[in-house]
Amino acid sequence: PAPGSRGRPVEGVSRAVVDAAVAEERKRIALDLHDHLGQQIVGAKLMLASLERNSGSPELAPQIAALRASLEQLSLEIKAISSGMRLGIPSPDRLVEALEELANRWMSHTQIQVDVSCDILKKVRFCKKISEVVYRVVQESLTNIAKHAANATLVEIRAELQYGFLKLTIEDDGPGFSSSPESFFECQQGRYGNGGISGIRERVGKLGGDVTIRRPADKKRGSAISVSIPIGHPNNRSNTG
Amino acid sequence: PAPGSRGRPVEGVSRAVVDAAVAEERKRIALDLHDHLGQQIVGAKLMLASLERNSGSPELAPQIAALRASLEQLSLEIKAISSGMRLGIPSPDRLVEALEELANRWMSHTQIQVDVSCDILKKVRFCKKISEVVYRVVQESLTNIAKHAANATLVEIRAELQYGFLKLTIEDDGPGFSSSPESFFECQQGRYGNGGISGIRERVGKLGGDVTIRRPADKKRGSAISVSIPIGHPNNRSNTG
Amino acid sequence: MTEKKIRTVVVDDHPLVVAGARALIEASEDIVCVGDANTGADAEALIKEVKPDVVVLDVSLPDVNGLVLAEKLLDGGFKGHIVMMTLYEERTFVQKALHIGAKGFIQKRSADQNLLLAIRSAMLGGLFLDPPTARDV
Ligand SMILES: Nc1ncnc2c1ncn2[C@@H]1O[C@H](COP(=O)(O)OP(=O)(O)OP(=O)(O)O)[C@@H](O)[C@H]1O
Ligand SMILES: Nc1ncnc2c1ncn2[C@@H]1O[C@H](COP(=O)(O)OP(=O)(O)OP(=O)(O)O)[C@@H](O)[C@H]1O
Ligand SMILES: [K+]
Ligand SMILES: [Mg+2]
Ligand SMILES: [Mg+2]
Ligand SMILES: [Mg+2]
Repeated sequence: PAPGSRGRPVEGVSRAVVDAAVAEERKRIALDLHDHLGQQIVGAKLMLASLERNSGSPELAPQIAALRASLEQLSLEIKAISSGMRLGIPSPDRLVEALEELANRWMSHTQIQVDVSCDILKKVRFCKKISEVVYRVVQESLTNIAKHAANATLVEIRAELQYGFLKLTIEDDGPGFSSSPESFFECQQGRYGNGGISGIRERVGKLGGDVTIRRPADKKRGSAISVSIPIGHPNNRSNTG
Repeated sequence: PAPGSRGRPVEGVSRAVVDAAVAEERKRIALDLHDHLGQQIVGAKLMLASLERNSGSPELAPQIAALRASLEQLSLEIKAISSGMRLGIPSPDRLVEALEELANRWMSHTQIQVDVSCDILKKVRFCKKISEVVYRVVQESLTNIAKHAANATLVEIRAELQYGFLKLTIEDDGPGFSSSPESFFECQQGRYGNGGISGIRERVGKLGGDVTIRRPADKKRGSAISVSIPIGHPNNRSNTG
Repeated sequence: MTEKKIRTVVVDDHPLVVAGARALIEASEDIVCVGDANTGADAEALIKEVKPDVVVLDVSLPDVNGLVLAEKLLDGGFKGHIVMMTLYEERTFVQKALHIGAKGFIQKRSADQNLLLAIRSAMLGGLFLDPPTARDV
């Protein structure tokens, strides 16, 4: 746990010294990102411009414009994240709305149907930290499905309350993890070094929760990732909005 | 428990607290980049795929392929960043590369020429702790030159091996510390409270090394900061990769 | 008509930027790319050899500052024009570039919109500055 990151006074150091060091690091990272990712985006935009010139057909123009806008958006977001902004994180009272927007956007890109059954998130209002993790877990899981289960036809996102736990499940009917048993095992055990699932484990672990990966209970194929977060955990009490 | 003048217990604790907070911020940025940007890039790739489907003309195929490759690279780069390979502290085997990148980037911001002569760091592979300190010392020294010696025209960064010590020197031809003799004296004695140089002293002190500040040996002006780190020191043995 | 096309060389250490700039230039009717280089040293040799009409030159190269290289080329009798390109937004670069005699200065982030314009206007003897920069100079 990050000392000093929760606004408690820390022994021996003033808050200001810690904040200044964090701000300095952020500045360095911002420059790093600007340089490393900035060049890649410049390259992609130039490529896109050449595509635009070569394509005589006006029907492609809106698609090219959309792609350009998304590259531009990407570079704005890199800047924002590295300057300390939390991107895309909805406030707890907008969570369901934000999830629905995310799902709709994703559907229009992938053409895969998504059902969102998260009414409980409207009825019970969770703290900021839980909302954030819920959003990030859905975000990464949808990205994973687009990448690793592109032939799925239906995705279900469910949030339920179970004995003091918020349980969030994202299920798809794609090939499932089983297509490579080691990969399933490794994800299950959290051995994946750097991928999104280890990031999910980390975020969820901080709130005292855990992550399960399995085949959807009543189905022949597909994958399901569930996270369970204890809503009474001390980490999840402060900051309740 | 570090008796003696440098690394008094309180300062030792505070450095650890600051470092932990900084590491936490890096992690936060890495996770957000992964989850948020990952999703954007997948979105962009899907847009590109639909563009490809709609464009009947095969002449565009190579350009679409190039664009896809550049998005692919962008996502690899984000992956490298979010897995910690690119953010902040480089691993020992990327140290020289990272120093060169740092120097190049700094040059393009300041327009001051930097020469990096650190081949020894390629030949001998130091432990993680030494690599980290080397990186941080160079980082802080360049920051200092940009702030306090902006009219310098040349910076030299040298790493040498001397009788069991790694000696790292950063020299500039700016105004030098002498512009204010007390400040020179205080830096030399390590009396500076919270600035970057006291941070350098602390980090280097932990590895059993020390820091010297002087005018460059053969020059009329400028400043030189050298750190000497005993490579056989017990603190520097563990973790050797 | 080939002999009338503007002959350019692209110099940048980032392979994707070079690939993108080449692709864009190739997609135009009036400009061709006759070579590219990733370092200042390679660029110098290449430019001597192919004598392009316009050099598109990154400010930040691994071995030499692009502005220093531009100055060296122009002082050394290079007859073509130079368009500088940078990822950074520092204003001082622009003034320095103009002082040295560069004919264009563009930000990489708007290069997809401005690169061809800058090359053409350099060729016509004009100056091209990215709009945001021009405002601030
Ligand atoms: N919905 C899914 N269906 C099938 N396999 C999946 C699914 N989600 C993840 N996987 C498998 O689990 C592995 C680990 O996923 P993880 O998100 O950790 O990494 P990644 O997606 O490969 O990389 P990254 O998230 O860094 O882009 C994937 O490589 C893939 O093999
Ligand atoms: N390269 C340099 N040339 C001339 N003076 C320098 C140079 N580096 C440091 N100094 C002097 O030494 C002082 C102490 O440096 P130090 O890095 O400890 O603090 P700082 O740079 O002032 O603040 P901080 O590092 O916290 O941003 C500086 O304030 C400056 O006067
Ligand atoms: K052409
Ligand atoms: Mg993933
Ligand atoms: Mg300093
Ligand atoms: Mg460059």
